[in-house]
Order: sequence, then structure tokens, then C-alpha cells
Amino acid sequence: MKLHEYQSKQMFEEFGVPIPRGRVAMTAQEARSIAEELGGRVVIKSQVLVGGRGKAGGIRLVDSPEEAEEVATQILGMTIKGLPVRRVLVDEAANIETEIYLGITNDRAERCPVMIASAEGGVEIEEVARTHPDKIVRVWIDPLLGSREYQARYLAATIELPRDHWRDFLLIAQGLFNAFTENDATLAEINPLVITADGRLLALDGKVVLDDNALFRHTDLAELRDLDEEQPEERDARKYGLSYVKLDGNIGCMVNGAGLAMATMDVIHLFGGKPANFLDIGGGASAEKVAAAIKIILRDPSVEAMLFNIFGGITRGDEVARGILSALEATPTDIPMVIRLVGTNEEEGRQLLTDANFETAPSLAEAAKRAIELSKGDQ
Amino acid sequence: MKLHEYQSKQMFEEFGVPIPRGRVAMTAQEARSIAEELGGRVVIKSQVLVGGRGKAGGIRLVDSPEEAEEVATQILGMTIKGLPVRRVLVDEAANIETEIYLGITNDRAERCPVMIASAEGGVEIEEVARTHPDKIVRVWIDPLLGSREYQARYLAATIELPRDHWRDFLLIAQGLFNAFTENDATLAEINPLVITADGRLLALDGKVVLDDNALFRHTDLAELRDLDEEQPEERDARKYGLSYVKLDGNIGCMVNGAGLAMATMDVIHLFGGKPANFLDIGGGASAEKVAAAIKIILRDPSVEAMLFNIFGGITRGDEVARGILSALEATPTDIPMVIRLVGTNEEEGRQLLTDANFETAPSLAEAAKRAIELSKGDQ
Amino acid sequence: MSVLVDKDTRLLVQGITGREGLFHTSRMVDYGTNVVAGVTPKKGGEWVLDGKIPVFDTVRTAVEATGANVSIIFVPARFSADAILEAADAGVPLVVCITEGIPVQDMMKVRRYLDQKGVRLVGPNCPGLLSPGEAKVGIIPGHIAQKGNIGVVSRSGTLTYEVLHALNQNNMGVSTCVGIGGDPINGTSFVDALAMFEADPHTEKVVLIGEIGGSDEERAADFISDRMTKPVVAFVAGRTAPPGKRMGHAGAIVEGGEGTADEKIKAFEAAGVRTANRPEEIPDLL
Amino acid sequence: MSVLVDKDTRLLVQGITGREGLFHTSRMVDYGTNVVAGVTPKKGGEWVLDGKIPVFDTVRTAVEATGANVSIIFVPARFSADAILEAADAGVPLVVCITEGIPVQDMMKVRRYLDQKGVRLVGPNCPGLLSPGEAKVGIIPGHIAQKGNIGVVSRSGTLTYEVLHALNQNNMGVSTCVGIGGDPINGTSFVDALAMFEADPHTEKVVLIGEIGGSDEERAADFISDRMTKPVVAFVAGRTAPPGKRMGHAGAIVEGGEGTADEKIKAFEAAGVRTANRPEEIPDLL
Repeated sequence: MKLHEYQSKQMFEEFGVPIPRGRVAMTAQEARSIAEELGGRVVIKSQVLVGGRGKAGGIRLVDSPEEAEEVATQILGMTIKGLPVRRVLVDEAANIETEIYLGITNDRAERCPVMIASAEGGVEIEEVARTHPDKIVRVWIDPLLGSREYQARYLAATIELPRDHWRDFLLIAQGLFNAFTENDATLAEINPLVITADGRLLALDGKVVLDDNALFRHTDLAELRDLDEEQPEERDARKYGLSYVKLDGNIGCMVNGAGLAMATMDVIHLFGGKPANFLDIGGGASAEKVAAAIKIILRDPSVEAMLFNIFGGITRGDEVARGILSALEATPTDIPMVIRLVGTNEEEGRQLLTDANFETAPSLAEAAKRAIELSKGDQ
Repeated sequence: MKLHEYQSKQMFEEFGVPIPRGRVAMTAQEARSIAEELGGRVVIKSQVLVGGRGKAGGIRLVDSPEEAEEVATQILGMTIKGLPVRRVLVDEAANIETEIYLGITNDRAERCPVMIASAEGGVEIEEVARTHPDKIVRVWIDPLLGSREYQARYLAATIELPRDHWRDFLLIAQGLFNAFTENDATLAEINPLVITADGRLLALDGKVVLDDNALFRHTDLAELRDLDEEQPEERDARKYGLSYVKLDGNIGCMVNGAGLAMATMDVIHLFGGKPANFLDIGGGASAEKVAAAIKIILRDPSVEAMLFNIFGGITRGDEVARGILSALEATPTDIPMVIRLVGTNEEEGRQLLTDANFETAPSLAEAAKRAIELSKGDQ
Repeated sequence: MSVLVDKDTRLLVQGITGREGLFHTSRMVDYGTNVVAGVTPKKGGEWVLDGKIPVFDTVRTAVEATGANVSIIFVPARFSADAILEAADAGVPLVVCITEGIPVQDMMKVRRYLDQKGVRLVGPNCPGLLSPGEAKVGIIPGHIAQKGNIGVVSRSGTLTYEVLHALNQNNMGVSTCVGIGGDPINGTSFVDALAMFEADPHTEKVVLIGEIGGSDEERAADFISDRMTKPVVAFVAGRTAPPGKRMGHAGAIVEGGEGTADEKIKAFEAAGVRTANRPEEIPDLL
Repeated sequence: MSVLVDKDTRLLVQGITGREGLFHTSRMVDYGTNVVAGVTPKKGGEWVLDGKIPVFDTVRTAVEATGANVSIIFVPARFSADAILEAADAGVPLVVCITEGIPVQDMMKVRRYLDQKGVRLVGPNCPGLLSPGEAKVGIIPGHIAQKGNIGVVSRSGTLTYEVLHALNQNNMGVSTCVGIGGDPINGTSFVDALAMFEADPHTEKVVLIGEIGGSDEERAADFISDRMTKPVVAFVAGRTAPPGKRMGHAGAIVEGGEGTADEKIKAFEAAGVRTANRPEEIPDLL
């Protein structure tokens, strides 16, 4: 779960990381009055969960409350990469001398958090990693021991941060690490961390991604989820315990198991088709779950055919077939479909489906090929 | 540094461990009014930093505010094991069904905290360890991982705590561990932890010892130190960075180094004498430190002779001799003394002392023997 | 014959009285696995499966009473880290964790602690282990595989069943199937499993089923080219997965351009590993 | 010749620009120890001792630049845990910590972490190491010991000097003197040091100087009776120390009736170790 910039920065501030004075506004009038409070010269920043807000014109510096209102009106009317801007953050403008980068994420291979710093702040760290890998310094943090001062000091020394700022940098690094661990983040990033003309370190922008699996420990944070920023299908899928990812093809897929669902997409592609989605209904495949999955798939108007790919393991094939039949009874559709059922009691299951006039396929390859034909209108 | 019962229990409460309602009183009138607030039936508990308060009559149950005042007057007039009672804790009386023990200390051999539980609460755990070692259960806690629920559950199961109380016990164990680590304790003990007639778990008595070396992290706790409870000599010694322990003999000892100071005591003993103290002046032996040490030793009226045992290592013997001479000049005394100086430049150092009419000894054995003679009035 | 579990396995089930735990315990017992004990806090003293399996309050008492040498975990995600640590602390040398949805930070701590103790974890978020004809420690349907000389290792669940089924249809038997799980931080890596198969005299060939996310497949490819003598066939799921999206498994995500299926396939091919375009091709490549 | 430090020691001094650090660095250099670098945060780039020793901001850069293989720590107690961990993380295999007064919880964490990394710590709250004629890594006065075949291990400071001095007076030489320190949680135990002396071909006899508190001496006695072939002479300080009082060293305390000198002496005698009644007797017992 991604947090907005303003949410991320508020979190950082709780852990002692200095951020610019500022507040979030839902209207241009609010933006104006915040600008007045802050003395006029402010930055208006669209709060949407995508990168490239600046390039899209979603971040602008203004010199007066009037201009703030005007610009906020424009930005609040924008849509950035498909997402409507519903909030702007109005931050006091900082006099920036230097921009650096400081972030923490989990290193899968090392199985621990890694703290990353770079003297090249203000650009995406992946971009720096590609163009100037030598400008990036990493320290790996023992998950049991936590971050230690010497690690941040090594970062400060290596990015050649002026020594006057080490003390502040060490406190910020510790604060960021505490924010990262205590909130079960998978990413906590300050980019840029700036040195201002008056010699302060300030987190000008912030990004936090939380571990969805740990939200049970952070019910307050779970409430911060911005439902506007999610596909409604993904939201509903989550409600039913389904994993759904919208894709740009026309063959709806319903599969039990994430790996099998990916493989199903790949096989459709292999034979020249395009999957409309990834959908994992998980174990059991109860009629209720199957029905919810079918509804979610069919909400996508580009779906022209459906492919069910079910492996009957612990749950027997005939049971799964009955689940599918009762779900389809409850949610009738004209979209053509092919069902591939394999594993335990596959014969009985297939027979049940055939008897109910559903088309079945004996292999994944054949199912994919048939789904592609169906999506082209071939009956 | 030891905390009083009331301080320990307040600390436990901050970490979610339930304690009886109660407050500390400095006067009998206060005790009465607290008893009134608590409904009359209370326990009056002397707050002194020694064991055996109950046996000494320093803990009494009373039935009314009037009786509370009367008993508090008595207890506030007591001296327990040499310590005057200056405060009493007035606690609501609990209806006790069962008394158990729960404590955490550091296991030196395992190099980690150990959590100890026993179904035999209310008696000293060392006593239980001697008489019923099978009644004691221990779990060792990884210092990097911290205490885990399964460990407390193992304790609960093994001491056969009724299952209804497991949930509370687990929370108390976690709270106690957090209090232990977050305050750098070396002991945190609830004895007894009681089950009340209405089914609650309650920390009836509490004991906390803090790591003196970690007090820099806990300035608030350092202020809790009860100066009344310390020998004034020990307090002053701490001020000068000296280690001083009062003993019951008549030979004052001043030694540089803790091990050497212990060995000096042992050698005095070996030859039939009795050291009046342990005193380690540490490294360097500046005139100022030596003078402070002499003053502290001489405050003890039983001192009849003094033995200086100094090893000149990094600091040369002649320098040390000069320090001793200038300290003795500043604090003249009639107590007879013998100085043993060995190590670097020992000859020069000894000569300086002899020239100033101080008696020196070439070996520890001879110094000890001579100090014993001096203490008996043999010149 | 097999790796990790076999006829000598004495299995403990943590969370045995839960719905999933009890169901799968029954399946494992039916398969012939020697399930010696269960653990559910506060249910110590009870018995399950018609009085056949004793339940204990703690793993330590269960191990002391029954000599369990493998533990399988079916407890909810929020209690799983504790359950794994409890097993490790009680001296169980192999822990299999089926549970999905354990927080990443929990797993990083658990893994570090287990490494110190020398305890092997398989999973979490995995279907467990199946050594056909020997023992089933997990939820892999027992009847879809027969005893044989192919080692299978996979990050996936049903996709693995699919492959086992395909092998079975082609009369190819399996030494052990190791489901290492779909989480970003897990106990046993591809390399760990490959090393075990390489050392197992009864495994002759290996099937590896990878997916997008992380670089475990790339390290497996290096290991295969540096150390393995036995042939390996691989399939990597998720060639068509969009970047930045989590594909069902917590670990199945292409992030910052890293962890794509194409990179992994390239690594395998460079290591001389034959890769299948679809799971059904695997038997032909063996 | 010696254990732990010798002519090949390339020493790094953490806290080199502090009063103590600089003073003892100068003594170590005078003794002939190869001091290659110092570390003081924010002083990287400076040089000390007339431009002979470079100072770095971090241990990692110091090690990379100079190949230091031993580090000695002279930083204040509140920064010492971090300093030890920094050395361990930078790959220094041997760390000697002189500092007194490090919190117990810091040391428990540090020790656990170092064990994982396989890093040896000597101390804290110790006088360090002296291999006469080879290297001095610590604050033991160099001139009070001559090269020889007696290994000395001690929890104490000046009491050790006393013993070294007594040996020297009797023309007895020392292979290495290991000050393990007076704290309750330390890096190197008596057993560790005894094992090194037993394995060192140039050590023929060992002197062990213990004191009250803990049970390290009892474990040493077990080790001596089970594993050692070389003769050991022991002295235990604190026979007359009252229980419950900390005698100068954080670890020198009899608690709950445990850790008395008498018990320790009994354990040594049961293990066939000759014990001295006073330090001056030691040379005669060797």
C-alpha cells in the first residue's frame, strides 16, 4: 500500500525527520489560506500515487496566496496518468542549496533492509543506478540489530556530505529507519533530502510503501488507503480475498493459484492471444468466490471470452465443477468461455461441465487456443 | 542502583503490568488519607532497600484509616537493618488466592536475559532454588530478538498456571521484559505476582535493579536514586570516580585497580588482619583522587592503620609517590601507614617516600604484615 | 530416495486443531506420514483424529514427549513468526511453514535467527514437501505424484501440481517435491534445494519452477552452471506480467526493472538449462 | 611465540585522537606495534604522531586503505558498542576493547552479533594484549614482561601487572598476556584463552588470574581437567569480599551466593590446578 507524499512526510516528522511547514488542501481556497499562513511563497504539489508529477505540471512554485489559489485551481482540475488530482500539498518553499537522496528498502537477496544514499538527489534512484552506479552507496542493516550510527556515518562520509551536516543526517537516517521498521514499510524514501541556504536538512519529498501483510498491526495506517487511486475491480477483489490485476487484452482468466494464473497468461500470449487480467481465486474455489471472480472479470468491457483454468488438488475436480456451475447459474453471461479442469477426479468434473453445455479443454494449450478463437468470435 | 518497591511498581505499570491501587506517604497523616481514598483496608509497607521487611514488622495489613495512621506512625519510626524508614507505600489490600513468581535477570554464562517463573511465589527465589529447584522454570531470551510470546507461554504451562490467566500472564511477561530492557535493568522481579479472588493478576511487590553503567541513557531514573540508602562514603567515592566498599576491619586500604584491591584485602586476611574497606582509586592516581580517597578512608572511625598498595605501570612510581605526598600534605593524619609501591621507577618512588619519612614495604606480604602490626599499635 | 522428509520423519503439526491444520493432518496421516504430535496453545492434553495424535500447549513439551524432528505450521499469519521461532528454539531442525501473508519484517528476523541456530525453514507461503511413497509434509495432493528420480522445486502451488500431474501422466516419478514458496523472504532458496538434489543419490534430474520477482532464479542458474552435474529443466512463470504489479504471490513482482521472467530465462539458458515455454512441455524436455 | 597478536598485527586505533587513545597509541608504537591507522569520526584526513598515522572517518575506509587486521577501542562507554560493531562489520577479525562502563545490554547484543560474524572480541574493561617482543595491543606496561613461554590470562588490570612484574623479577618470560576484562559479559572467556594457549606451541605453562563473580573460572577448571595438557597455576582474588557488593569491576560480585572465590578455588583444585594464596606466590608454583 502506497502512501501519499503528505502522509509519508507526516510519518517522517513523527520520527524526527524535519519536513517543510505545510498542509494538504482539498480546494483552491484552502490552498490560498495555507499559502497566506506560510507567508506567500509556496509549492503546490498534486497528491496522486504516480511518479512524474513534476513533468506533468503537477508541482509548481508560486509567489503569492493569489497565485497559489490560481495554480491550485489548475492542478486540482488535472488528471495525471489517469488519476484525478483531489488534493494538493501546500508547502513552504525552501531555498535549496544541495539535493541528496536517502532511502530504505528491503534487499531480497540479502534478506535485510538496505539503506541507500546518493549525492544525486531529486532524480529517481533507479535512474541514478543506471547512469551513475558509483554515485550510490548502500549499507545493509541487520534485521535483529537495527540500524547503527556508524552505518549512516559511512553513508554521509561516502557521499561527501559536508561534516557540519553529519549530526542532522545521522538523526534523519535513524528516524527514517525507525519509521520504516515501526510501520512495516517496504520502502521509505526521502528524495530529495535538501540542504537549505540556511544550513538545515529538510525532507522535501517523501515516499512510503507499506507491507500489506503487516497492516493488521497498523490499523490506523490501513485507514489511510486512498481508494480513489485503486482500480475498483482490484478493490473488490481484495474484499473477496482474490488477487486481480487488470491487463490490456480481451481474454478474461480465472485460475486457482498465482503461479498457474501467470502461466495461463503466458500460454495465452504464446499462442497469440492477450489476457484481459490476472486473477487468482486461491484454494477451495467455493461457488461464492467463483461468482465474485466472474463478476469482476466481466466488469471489464474489453473481455470477449473467458478461460477457466482449474487444477483439482485437495479439492476434487467434480467439486470444483459444481462450484463453477452454481456460480455461473447465479451470474449468467453471454461471453463465450472454455473451462480446463485437470487433476483429481478430472473426468467426473469435465463430464458435469459438458452435461451442462459448457465447453471444456483437456490441456492448457488447447484451452488457450480455444479461448483465443472464442475471443475472435469463432464459435 | 536499586529502586524502591513503589518506584519499581510504578515502572511496571507504565509497561502495562497491573499493580494494586496505592500511593507513597511520607507522614502518618498522608497514609491515613490515602487509606481513606482506598476504602480503608490497606497494606502499609515500609520503603527501604533491604530484604526481610515483613519479618521486621515493616509490612502490615490494617482495616481502617485510623489504624493506617497508627501503624504508619509506628513504621515511619522504625529502622530496618540500619536503614531509617522515611516512606511507606499504602496499597489497597488484595484478596490473594495464589502467589506466583516472575522475574528477569541477566544470565552471565548464557550472556542473555533469563526469565524465571515459579509457582512458589512470595518467598525469595534463591530460597526456592535451594529447596525446590524443580519448582523453578527458566527461559533464555535472545538479546537481539527479544522475548517472544511462546516463551512466556512455556512458563505459564510449566508452572501450571490455570489457562484462564494465560492471556494476562503473557501480557505481564511482555510488559516486564519491556520494562527490563527499556530501562537497562539487571533485575526486574514481581514477587509475588498474585491471582486475586476476583480472578485478576496483580503485581503485589516489585523489585528493580538498574545497570549503573547505563544510567546515562536514563537521566530521569538516575534522579530516583535514594541517597539515604547509601553509605555516605560510597556516595562520595562515586563522586570522585572511586570504588569504595566499607568492610568491618580496621586496616584502611588504598589500591589502584579492583583486582589488586581485592588481592590486597585477601593478603591482609591471610596474615591475620582485617581490612576496613575495599578502595580502588583507578588509573593515574592524581593527588586529588588520592586525597579524596584518604578522606573517605579516614571517615571510618574503626580505621587504625592504612595500607597503600600501588602498582606503577603506565604512570611511573615516582609520579605516584609525588601524588601521594602532596595528597598527604593536604590531608595530614596521625593514623600510621605503610606504603608499598612497585613497578616502573619503584626505586625512585620509594626513595621519595622514605625521604619524606613515610614507611615503605618492598612486597605486598610485608606491607600487609606491617599494616597489621601498625593496627595493633606496634610501632 | 528423497530429500528433507522420508519414512524417518516424525512430524509435529503446529495449529493442529485449526480447520486447515486438522484437515491436512488427516491427509498427511492418510498418506502414511508419521504425525506424532500437534501443538495448539491452551489445548494441551486433548487428542485429535480419533485419539491418535496428542496435542500439546508448547512445542518444547511436544518435542520432549514425542521426539518430533520436523514441524509443519498451519497457524494464522500474525502468529506464524512466533510459531517458527518456537519450533526452532525447541530444537526442531526442519520447519515447514504453509501460512501465507507473514509480514516481511517478521520473516527477515526469523530467517536471521534460524540461520544462527542452523535450523532449516521451508516456505512460508508454500505447499510444503512431498517425497512420494515416503512422506507428505504439506498440502501437495499425494496421489498426483509417484516415486521416482526427478526432483522438483518450485515457488508456486497449483502450478507445481500441474507439473507433478504432467510428470505422472508421462509415468515419470519424483524423488521429492520441494515447494519453497512465493514470498520475497523465505527459508529455502532454489540453490539450497538444488544442492540437496545434487547430493541425493536417488535424484537424477531436476525440474525448477520459477516466477517473476527477485533474483533467486539467477543465483540458481549460476549454481547450476558452477556446481551441478544433473540435468535441470526450468519453467519461469510471468513473462507477460506487467511491471510494478504484485501477481498473487507477495514475491512475484517486477520492481525497478528487476526480476523479469525474460532475464531469468536468459540466465537459465546461459547456464545450459533447458527452459519450457509452457508447463506441459516439461516432460518432453526431461 | 604468541597468541592473538604478533609481528603481523596491523593495528587500527578507534578513538585515536582522544586523550587516552593518543597516549596509548604512542606507547604501542614505541613498543614496536605496527599501528597502521586511526579512526575518529569527522577527523578523517588528519594525521597523528607527527604525521605517521592516518586518521579516517570510518573503520571501513580505514581497513580498505590500510589492511588493518586488529582494532583497539578507546572510545567513551556510550559509543563503544557502536565502535565494536563497526569494526566487526568492516571485517576486522579481532577487536580489543579497553573501555570500562559499557552497559550490559549493549554487550549482550554486541556479543551475539559478533558470534554470528565470527569476530573475536577481547574485553571490554580490560588492559588488552601483550605479546612481549612482538606486539602490544592495549595498555599493559610493555617493559614489565619479557618474551618467554608462560601464557597469562586475567580478568584484572594492575593485578595482572603485579603478576607480570613478579614473573619478570624471577626471569620468567611470557608468550602472551591476555586481559579478558572485568565485565560480566565479555568477548573472550578464560576457556577461549586457555584453548589458544593449549594450541600455541610456544606456550608451555599458563597463569590464570580470576576473581569473584560469575562462573567463568569454574568452566575454566572443567576445561583444564578435560582438555589441557599444559600446567596451569591460578590465583582468585576476592576471598574476603562481602556478598552482594560490586568490587570495582562490574562483574566482580557474589550474587545469590554464587560466584565466591572459595567455590572457584575448590573447582581449580579439583581440576588439579595449583592455586596461589597470594599473587607473589605464583612464580614459585610455576
